[in-house]
Amino acid sequence: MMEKDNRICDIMVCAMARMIQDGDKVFHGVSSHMPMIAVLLAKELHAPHAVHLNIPGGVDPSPRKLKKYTSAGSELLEGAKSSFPLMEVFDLSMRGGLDMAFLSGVQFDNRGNVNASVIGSYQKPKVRLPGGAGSAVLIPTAKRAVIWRTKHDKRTFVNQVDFITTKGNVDRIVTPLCIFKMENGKLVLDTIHETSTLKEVEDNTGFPVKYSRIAVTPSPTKTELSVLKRIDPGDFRNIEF
Amino acid sequence: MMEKDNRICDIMVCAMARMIQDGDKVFHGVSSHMPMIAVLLAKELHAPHAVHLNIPGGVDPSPRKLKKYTSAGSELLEGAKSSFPLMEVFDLSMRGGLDMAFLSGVQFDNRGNVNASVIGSYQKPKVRLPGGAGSAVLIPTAKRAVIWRTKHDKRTFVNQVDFITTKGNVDRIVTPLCIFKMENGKLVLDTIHETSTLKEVEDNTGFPVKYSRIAVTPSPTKTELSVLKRIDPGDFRNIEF
Amino acid sequence: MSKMISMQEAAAMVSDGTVLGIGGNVLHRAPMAFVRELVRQRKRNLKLVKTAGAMDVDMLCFGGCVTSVDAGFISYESEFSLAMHYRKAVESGQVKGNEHACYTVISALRAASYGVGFMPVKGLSVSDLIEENDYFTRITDPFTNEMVTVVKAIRPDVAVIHVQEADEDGNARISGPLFEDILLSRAAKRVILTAEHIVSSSLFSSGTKKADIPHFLVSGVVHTVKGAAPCSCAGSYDIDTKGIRAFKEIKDQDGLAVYLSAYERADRRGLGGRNDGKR
Amino acid sequence: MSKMISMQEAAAMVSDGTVLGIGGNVLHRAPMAFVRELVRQRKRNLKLVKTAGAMDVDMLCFGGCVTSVDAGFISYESEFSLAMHYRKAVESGQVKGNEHACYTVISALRAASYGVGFMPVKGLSVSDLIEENDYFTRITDPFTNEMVTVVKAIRPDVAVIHVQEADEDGNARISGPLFEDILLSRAAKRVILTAEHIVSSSLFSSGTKKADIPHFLVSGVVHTVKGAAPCSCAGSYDIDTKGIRAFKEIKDQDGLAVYLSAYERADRRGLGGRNDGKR
Repeated sequence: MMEKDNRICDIMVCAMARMIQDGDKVFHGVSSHMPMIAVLLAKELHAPHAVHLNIPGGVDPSPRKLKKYTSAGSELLEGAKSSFPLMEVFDLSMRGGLDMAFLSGVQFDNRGNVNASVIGSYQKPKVRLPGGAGSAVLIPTAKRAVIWRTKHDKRTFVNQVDFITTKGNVDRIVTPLCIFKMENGKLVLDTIHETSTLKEVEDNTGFPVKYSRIAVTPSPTKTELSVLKRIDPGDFRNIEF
Repeated sequence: MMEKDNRICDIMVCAMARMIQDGDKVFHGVSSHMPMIAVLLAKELHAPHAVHLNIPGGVDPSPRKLKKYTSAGSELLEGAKSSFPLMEVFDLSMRGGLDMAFLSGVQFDNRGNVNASVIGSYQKPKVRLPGGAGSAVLIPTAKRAVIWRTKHDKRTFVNQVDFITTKGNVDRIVTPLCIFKMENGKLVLDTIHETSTLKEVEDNTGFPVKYSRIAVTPSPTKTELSVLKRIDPGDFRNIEF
Repeated sequence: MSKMISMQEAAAMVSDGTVLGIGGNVLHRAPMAFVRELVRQRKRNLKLVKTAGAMDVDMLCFGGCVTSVDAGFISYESEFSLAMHYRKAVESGQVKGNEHACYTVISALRAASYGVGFMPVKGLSVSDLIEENDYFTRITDPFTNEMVTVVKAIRPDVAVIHVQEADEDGNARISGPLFEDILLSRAAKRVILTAEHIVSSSLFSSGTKKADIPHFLVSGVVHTVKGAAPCSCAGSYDIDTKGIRAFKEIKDQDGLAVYLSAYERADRRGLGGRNDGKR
Repeated sequence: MSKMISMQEAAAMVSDGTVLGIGGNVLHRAPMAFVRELVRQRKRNLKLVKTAGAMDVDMLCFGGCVTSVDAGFISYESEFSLAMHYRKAVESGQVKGNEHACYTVISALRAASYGVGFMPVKGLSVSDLIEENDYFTRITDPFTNEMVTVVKAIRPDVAVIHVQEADEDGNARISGPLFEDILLSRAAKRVILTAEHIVSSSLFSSGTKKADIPHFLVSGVVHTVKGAAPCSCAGSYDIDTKGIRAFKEIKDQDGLAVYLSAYERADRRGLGGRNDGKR
């Protein structure tokens, strides 16, 4: 694969944005700058009727200025026409009405298990993680759960997660190296970023990487990059790198 | 008993008002002009800190003008500082926080059973009643349930109700003739209105009337009557007679 | 995306057999224009759901549209008294009157809105209602081992709610008492709004109070001036006593047809389409 | 009846072992002044409840005040990263970290607010959390015979919520995101408010927006300017980055004492009593 000028954060955010279809009701939570920006991007381009749902509850907000430290602040109420806070988003998902949720986790295996709870044993953890927030109930109920993680290594993609926080409708996992998809209950390679290689993916994944054909994650377009600069002038999509 | 000038509606409303203690959180529902006026009266006199709860949800409203046709209209939001609608009032009662509820029913027996559902059998009713509204869940959970009924006859006070809609914390039953109280699981006569007699109560009650001593329901005071005229100039407390 | 439709189109979304949740409470903000159109369109076998109904439920029973009513209370309150058509329909066996406490309707709608099959209810402890109805039962609280009554979820196929203000997309705001309408809008599979005023969306995005019902829950919006009349609509109009009395005096189906036709033109004035009724 | 009290009196209402619900979400509208006073008063064995906590939970863990935390997420979000005191306290066994999904905290608070012992939760289907925690279990839906996970009710002894506006009686209004605070105010046995502004009651009775929390649920009100700082308080101030960083850099209990004493005067400025801070 050739090295290009595109940054990994832009490749990831654009890939996540394209997963949003027009009209999708899509949710992101805390610590989620990349999905938040992906939703704003998608709504500016191919998915103007996507419905942006978030923790503060502003439906389709037009935040004047994003905040570096949070993706759950009051700016997500600005310009919103209606209020639909976290509690209601959960309920919506429980009754089958949430199309897409962006969620995270810390460990994943190739059967779609997600660990956001502990490394080691639950009762005597080696490492206590922040917790799955919405994951444990949204991954099984959202029609499509898209997971993103800014680390891709053998401690993240493991043969067997230490703890199953949840398992469910994982559709894609977006990493700094590639995108996995769930196919027949197994995680398979979907695309590799232009900034990475198959070998790099294999070397950093704790389970055997399966794929049918090797495709490259589509590069961000000029339009996408220019919209990104406008909606995220502080470059918060890059803070986790 | 001597006949006085007081009207039955005034005797009943004043008696109901006096059952409200200062600080009580007290609820009334639909078709409840007498309790609504009793709550407003109590708050003007001995119970200024009673909390008036109702279906539209205005906490301690100061309605400019009561309506003849409803005790659940938007005037019960007027002047209220907070909103606490029906759903929340129910929840409050369920978790043990409602001090008093004014409720009704159509048949009562002397064991505290309340029927607000049907005359005859439930599946093939002879008469289908409007339904108990909040009674079935509030009578068991409010700390004190006060029932009022503007009819007192042998079809209302029966030996055995046709159907047990509910049973619970009935404290008093206020009728046009008297006030019953629950004592050790039995309905006993508490007071007789000045407009009635023991014989009249006995003749119109379908179960043997028990009592320890015969007292007269305290008459409305001049102050009470004058406040009543002010808060209920349309005399809606009398519409059921 | 405009969701403006005509009253006829809106009522056509309610097919025979629909579980229909009705907004408002007793004589307040009941979606009467929509109810009248349902009777005109001769709907059959509707399963009505409401905490406390009055003229809406009574009229649908009179029109022969109803097969069951799940409610805590059906009556016109003190001045206008009993809902005689409902009462007779239940007494004759034509309509199944599924009696609830108002709170168990709320609990059943909450269960639907939370995507679960039942809801525990604290207060319904001693009651023949539990044995007589298959939508109540008792189970054991797995944590305390105490018995608790549970109510089965009610998920309306359609909820119809009359609001004071909606935009073309379906964002809507209710003035005055909300009753159980916000919950109802969440519990139902589809929501139809009838709206006194069609307003610009910017009213919600720039004003102090956002919409109570977000557009993505709403399937259709009908511009319906006097859509609650002869019931009240807070901030817009109080009840029309004559309109209620006239209904209560109707003797037969011919009389009902005459009554309904008097409202027909006004009920159907909202023609649907993007620029209808925009102010 | 004025419920104005001082910060010291308010914190004294929290006895050791209290189940304490904390308002706000991550770094937003957390009742930090109250939290600091709890640490100053050396509370012990608090059982904290919050959907998504950050500095509040972290500081109480650092202060040794905590015996368990029921939460869905504890972290400072991206810029300030992990809650290391919480993390270490759980890893060392000093604090029991009762992991929830944020939604199961909400469901547990709903159960408490509805007076029932448990709440069915649709989404928690496949998860080791169910077996590992005694507050989750599976039961059979009596209507469908399907298995469903249920969560045990959580009824906080005390909830503390920071609001922008309260009157002396305890009527309170929250600006900006409500998070789960309205629910929390209903689920708890007692509610303590810290308020940026003490306002006249007439603001609620005459204005367009009534109070979100009615006075009769509230036990005490503390006038607390900057009561959420260094966290944000919508409409009043954003986070104080320095105040957060300074806390994160503290190495030991002495450092914590110095940090807390720097806030002490401001935190305790509201003296209680009828005329305190009235504007």
